[in-house]
Amino acid sequence: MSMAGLILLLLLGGLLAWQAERIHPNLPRWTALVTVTAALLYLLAAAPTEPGATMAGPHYSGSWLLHLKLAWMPRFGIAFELAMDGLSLLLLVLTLLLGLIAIAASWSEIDFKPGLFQANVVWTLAGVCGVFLAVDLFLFFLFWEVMLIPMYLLIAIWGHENKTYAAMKFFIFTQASGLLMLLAIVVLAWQGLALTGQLSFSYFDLLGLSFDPRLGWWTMLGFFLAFTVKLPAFPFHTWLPDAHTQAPTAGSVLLAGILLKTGAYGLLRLCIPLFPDASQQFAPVAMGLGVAGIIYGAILAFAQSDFKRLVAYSSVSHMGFVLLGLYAWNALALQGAVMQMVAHGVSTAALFMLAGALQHRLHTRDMGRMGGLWHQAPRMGACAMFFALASLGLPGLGNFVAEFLVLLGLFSVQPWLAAAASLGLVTAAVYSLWMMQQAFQGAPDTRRNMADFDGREMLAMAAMMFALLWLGLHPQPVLDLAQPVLDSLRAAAPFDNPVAALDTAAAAVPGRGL
Amino acid sequence: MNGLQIPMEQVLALAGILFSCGLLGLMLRRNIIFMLMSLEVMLNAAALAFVAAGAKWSQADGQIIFLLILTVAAAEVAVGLGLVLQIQRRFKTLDMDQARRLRG
Amino acid sequence: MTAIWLIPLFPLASATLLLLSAGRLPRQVAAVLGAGSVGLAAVCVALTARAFLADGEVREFTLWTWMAVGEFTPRIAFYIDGLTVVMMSVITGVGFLIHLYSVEFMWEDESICRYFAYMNLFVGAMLLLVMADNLLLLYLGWEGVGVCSYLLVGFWYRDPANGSAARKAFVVTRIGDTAMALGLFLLFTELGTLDIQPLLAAADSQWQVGDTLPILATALLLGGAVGKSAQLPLHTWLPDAMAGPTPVSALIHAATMVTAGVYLIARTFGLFQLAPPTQEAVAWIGLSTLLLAAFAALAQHDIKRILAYSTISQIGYMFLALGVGAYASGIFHLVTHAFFKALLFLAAGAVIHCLHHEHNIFRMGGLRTRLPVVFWSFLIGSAALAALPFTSGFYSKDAILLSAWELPGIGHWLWAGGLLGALLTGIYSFRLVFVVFFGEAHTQPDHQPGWKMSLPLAVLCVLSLVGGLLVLPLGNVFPPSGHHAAGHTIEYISIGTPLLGLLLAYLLFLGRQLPVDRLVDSAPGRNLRNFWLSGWRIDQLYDALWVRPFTSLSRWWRNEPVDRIYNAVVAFTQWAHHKLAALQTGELRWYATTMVFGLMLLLAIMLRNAT
Amino acid sequence: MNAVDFQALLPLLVLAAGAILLMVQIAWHRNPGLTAALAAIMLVLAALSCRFAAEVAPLQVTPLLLADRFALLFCTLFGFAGAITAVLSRDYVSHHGDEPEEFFLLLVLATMGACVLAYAVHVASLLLGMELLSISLYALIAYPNKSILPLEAAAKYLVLSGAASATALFGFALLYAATGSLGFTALGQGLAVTGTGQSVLLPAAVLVFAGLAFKLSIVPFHLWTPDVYDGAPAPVTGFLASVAKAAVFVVLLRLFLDADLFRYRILVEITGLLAIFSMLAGNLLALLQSNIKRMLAYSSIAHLGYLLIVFMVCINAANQALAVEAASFYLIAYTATTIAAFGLLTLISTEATVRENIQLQHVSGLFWRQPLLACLMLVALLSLAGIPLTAGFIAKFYLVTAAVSGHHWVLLFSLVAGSSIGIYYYLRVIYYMTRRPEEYRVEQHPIRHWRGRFLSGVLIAAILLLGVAPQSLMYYLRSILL
Repeated sequence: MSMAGLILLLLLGGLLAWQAERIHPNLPRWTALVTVTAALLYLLAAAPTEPGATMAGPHYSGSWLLHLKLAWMPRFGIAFELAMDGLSLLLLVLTLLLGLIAIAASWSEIDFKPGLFQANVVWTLAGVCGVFLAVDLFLFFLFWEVMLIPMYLLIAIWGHENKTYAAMKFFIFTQASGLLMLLAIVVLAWQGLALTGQLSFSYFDLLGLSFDPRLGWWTMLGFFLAFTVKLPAFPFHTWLPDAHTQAPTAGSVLLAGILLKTGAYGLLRLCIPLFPDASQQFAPVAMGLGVAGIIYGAILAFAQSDFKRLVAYSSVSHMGFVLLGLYAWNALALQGAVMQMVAHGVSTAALFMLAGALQHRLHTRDMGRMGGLWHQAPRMGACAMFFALASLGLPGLGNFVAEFLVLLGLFSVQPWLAAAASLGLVTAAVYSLWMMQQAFQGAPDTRRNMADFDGREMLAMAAMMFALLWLGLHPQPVLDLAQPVLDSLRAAAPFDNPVAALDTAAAAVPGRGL
Repeated sequence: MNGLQIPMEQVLALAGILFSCGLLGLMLRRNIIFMLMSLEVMLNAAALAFVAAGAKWSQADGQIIFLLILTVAAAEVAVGLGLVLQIQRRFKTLDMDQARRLRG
Repeated sequence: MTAIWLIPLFPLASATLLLLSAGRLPRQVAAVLGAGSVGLAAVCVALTARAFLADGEVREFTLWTWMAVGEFTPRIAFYIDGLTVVMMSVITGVGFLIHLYSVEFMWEDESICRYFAYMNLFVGAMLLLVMADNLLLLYLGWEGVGVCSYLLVGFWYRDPANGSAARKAFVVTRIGDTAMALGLFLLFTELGTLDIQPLLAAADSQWQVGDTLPILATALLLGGAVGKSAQLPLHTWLPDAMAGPTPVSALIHAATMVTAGVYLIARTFGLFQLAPPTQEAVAWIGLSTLLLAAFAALAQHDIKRILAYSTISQIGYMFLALGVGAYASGIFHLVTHAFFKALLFLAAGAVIHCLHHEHNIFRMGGLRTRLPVVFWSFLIGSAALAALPFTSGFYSKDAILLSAWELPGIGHWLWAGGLLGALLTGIYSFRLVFVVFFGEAHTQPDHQPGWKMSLPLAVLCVLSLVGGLLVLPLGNVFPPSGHHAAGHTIEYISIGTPLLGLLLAYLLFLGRQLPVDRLVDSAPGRNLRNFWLSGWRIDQLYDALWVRPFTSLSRWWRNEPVDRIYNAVVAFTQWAHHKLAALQTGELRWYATTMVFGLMLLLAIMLRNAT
Repeated sequence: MNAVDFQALLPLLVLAAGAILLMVQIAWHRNPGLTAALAAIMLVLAALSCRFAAEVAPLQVTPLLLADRFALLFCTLFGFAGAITAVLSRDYVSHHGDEPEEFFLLLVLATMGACVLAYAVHVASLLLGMELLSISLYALIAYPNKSILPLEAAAKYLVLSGAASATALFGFALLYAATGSLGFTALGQGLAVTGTGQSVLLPAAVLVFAGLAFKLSIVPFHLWTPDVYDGAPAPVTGFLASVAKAAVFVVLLRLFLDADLFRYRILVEITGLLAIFSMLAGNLLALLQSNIKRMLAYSSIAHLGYLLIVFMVCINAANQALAVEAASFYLIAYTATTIAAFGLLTLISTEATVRENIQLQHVSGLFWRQPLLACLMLVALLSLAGIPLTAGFIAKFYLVTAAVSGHHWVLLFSLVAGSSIGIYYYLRVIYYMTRRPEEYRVEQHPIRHWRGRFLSGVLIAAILLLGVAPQSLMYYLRSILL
């Protein structure tokens, strides 16, 4: 399978969707839909499930499925290098699926320049796919930054009343932190040059470098900041409620569903494995931020009266679990973090789609002006209930598996932090149910005349419900996909945990790990 | 020092004083003509310094540079005076403090 | 019998069907699906129970491995032993009766489809809870029943009060659930498994009696049990949960879900035995809850709230039983309680149904003749609740009190407290009977319950009366309790106390022999009454302690305090911009001056460093 | 002088010939179109002739000029930039002056001045080139004689720039007095012999640096920049901001390298200090500016601040090659980007009547009205902001790499801080361009000239190409610098 082809397909599809507007205003969305569907089918059909041909490099482990390396800027040892393993594959599937959802969510919402809109949606997907595939750090940074531009345009052009502020804040936060990452990447490459005598930006060459502790610490921090701003972790999260709230539905879906995951992916793939020592020292702080985010996000979610803002803060809270899981750095917690990336992607995308549908119908996001919607739109109510329950971590749905694994893994490392973080389970219930109460329960406004979900929307919802149920009841395929990757990452960057019994057991499974 | 009576340091000091006078003129005068004159003084101060230095090293280079500066200064003033005419015509004044539409 | 998995499947499948139908099924179909699926499950349970009673073999059944991460390999698997059989029987048996009853009770409701969907989902989740072979699956059922409880309490969503009650129910139990989850983390981290039987075995071999870890683990599990079973200090949700339809209260908030905590402790009793302090705490929690709730029940005037407090109180007895190590007695009381409390709730529901949703007992009265079936049901239920001799409640409660008495040390205190509770139970249960069914009528019923309501009442009447004769197949589950060696005096006191309560109730509320009104009207009396009416003001306490701080904190933070940091940065840059832009005066002389100053600055730096 | 010398100076000769040709043509027959075309052709020829000149490079032609490939690279750049400016100005000046022909003559002369600076290795050639450039620019700035703002701008520029030239010359005079040399290399050797014992030496170097820093509008010598940019005609501003700055930067860099002024740590540290000032102040000043030309002027202050980082990097001789390579790439990218940005301003102000003062609302909804122009501006702004896929990103990457190799953390953090501030005002322009039709009110007609579209396409392609496939330029830079 050609990874570059996948990205190219999306780029061209976006271009096509843009131009399709000239023919008919409805054509762009079909073009976009077909493009993303084609990409998804291609990915599912062509992605290998067995490790590919062996690859040079000291840190290659059996978990990589595909690898592509084209010379690009040999002056700096920069190559167009893509690689895919189970984790990337998983996130790519999630990306494209949510891309479809995003297109469906904005199916009839956009009147102004639908072509450019769909193009930006598809280009965002292309950028995100690039982030998940790039293993050259320069290329990674390039995709990292480039995916912001279409997203910025989505918010700035098709956003709601306060779109300028939101788009600007989003862009500046991510850019400023991104620049720090660029610094860190260059420092890293220079360190590689100093140690190996060869300038390279390839992930495989840069893994396992030794650092002077102070330099390592600061460099790690550069990566950490960029990724936690995107994640987002407390206290770098403040761009998120604004951006999510102001973005058009597709934008919110993409932002919450996949863009946030790039932050988590970066931490998992780059920040911790590249700087195991600094990361381990830093882990308590990171986990502290995670817990703070969980609680803080939940409290603020409860305080909101804007439907989308509430969901946005719930994302802050949920992504705190990812941060915890990543820095707990054991088999269980990492699986939980990966699971949370997937499950939160789906559940939050669904909630944003709901929010978008509500706004489209009611022209408000203020829950104070909703109430009793269940009466007029029982299907919406049922969907909202389902995803609210998913969001509060109901067992049997994906989010529960994720949060449970994270906390279970964390407990063996930091029991008190796990206890504090589990408060998030209570607060999640508080805000999720409060949202249901305000929007869907209570006395209906009889003057309101509102259409319930139609077939298209129900189809999207049903797909996401099915996905969450599947993730919740039989998550093994996802776990199996990520397991070898996580094992080799942990083998590449071992933390010496105080309670290492579980880890050694997991790493001892033959065929996994280094 | 082939018969040069004046030590170079003193000439340079003089040039420095002239240069400072030019700078002071720039800072203090409002009339564009006086500003151009201050400019001339500064350029000529530099030119003088070149001559003195050239003399010290017994090279013609200093004097050549002096000639070049002279030319450049003339060209500059030529353009400058053209501007002065236009300024007088448009602003009805030569007071540069009045010409401050561009700011902020 | 291999088709154990059919038992939860029937209600779950039916729930899925009903949910997918989105309310478009005709109500007949909904009713048949709703009640029928539970009936089918009951049949399967009966078959399973028969097979189990025949050979006494524990059955295990694995569907699939839920997830496998390292050593963490919980399965979707069932474990059927005597305890499970008992619980399944109660759930599907009583559950079926209540479903049948609901068909009539909810017939007029437009959302009957949704109702049965939730009810079936509940039955399915509850079955998963009791059948689970590992604690994680148990937790799934545990949370699942919580959600169904939430959905059903808030079933009539148009009244915001119902929504609040539902949320309260869910959130308060979630606090307990979270503690329980932590308990699971601890257990897995220490013992490496969540499968119940291996877990108990591992605990037994790795831990000594009185170690810190088992105490901590059981305390966390107890947190979950306390929340779900509405024990102190997490009991406050149950009275409010009466906002749901009455059959819901009967099924979820009386017969099954609220006893899940009892089940949990009984299921993991091996752990509790390793942790005597927790075990003792269970007893004390049970005792204090049963007394507190009994006093509160005395002052209520909403028929369902009285029953709710009595439920809390009765579960207190079960906890007391668990706390003193009489697990079988606790489960026995659970079963009999399921019978008579379901009966009471259904009867109360019939009263409410026939009286146009009247809840206040003081606006009822004299229904003895007008609703005879209901009256007899209620009378039998109350008798069993008060543990009048030879009713089912008598046997189970008696066993608990005896076990308490026999416990060395604190046993006598517990026994005395339990006895006081029994007295109070007698008073409040017959207060209810006397006020509602005797005296003069205030409201007229407009119709009589039909057969679908009467039949369950009748069956439950029989069970409440003779349920005490049941022999539960728990012999292999729990350690055999010692032979009761208490003297006959204790027995007589146990028998006499409820009767005394009955007498007092008669004197106070029917015979009007005692100056109850004057007592209540006096200032201390009124205060005490209000104090009890409000459930010992615990709600207000929690409101001040938790709810209000949380809401005011969230309101205070509403506009993102963290943003102030960033706003300060922005303000600083803007300030700097304005300061710098102010230098751009457009004045040529000023520009020249800055250049000169700049030059001098550079020279100064240079000279300072050169020297 | 022999044929090889002439071949080495071919670009300068072509430009000189072009100037004469234009004068003859203007005297013979006034026709703005023809003059512009001739000027553009000669400029392009000059740029292309660098290829031939490169065959004999490096070659010292007289003590004044050094025809190495570094100089020729920038001559090429200046030639093309001048040609693009000529084409852009064609319609612009026709609207603004009644006799537009001499404009192109001046443009050719200014370009020639810039090229001389690229060749310069001697104080005399520096003086000649700088003044040829500056004096032509005074006239170019004041060219639209119907309006008042260009006049004010030209007067300010003339006075201040003259003073700066005088300062630099005075500094050179002092250096000359101390060392007796005027060639850069000899100057450096002289300094080495003399030693810094003579207290006049470093102040003299500071005077030289300050004079050139003014031309680069480095803080604190930056106050003139927005006024002159704002007042000057848009194409001239583009030329001034790109070619004039690049030329001065090249000569400054060459002076520091040839004379090895990097030995004097305090001098270099002053450049570092001014770099920090410029990065922060430039970006802060641009922050809330609603006049696009002024905004770009302030942003150019910041960009020159970024560029000055290379001086600090050069302290370590091992990193000099990388630093110069970075500076060269940055200058090329920055020139292309700046020309593009001001080209857009030229193109949108051509259509309207006289408008020096282009505000943000004038680009409102440009995306929907003139997509090609908007794309040009978008690409230019993203490049200025240093977003990937554009030339500006690679340029910034180069700088970061160079600075990291020298471990200049303070400079790097200033760069990050400055760039972060910068994003705001670049994005603000993009935001205005994407405003929906119902959100603005502006009357403008789409450009009709093929020239504008063609140039837009070329510039977009150039910026993106440098951003996506910079490897050949990297190689070339490396090959000429090693």
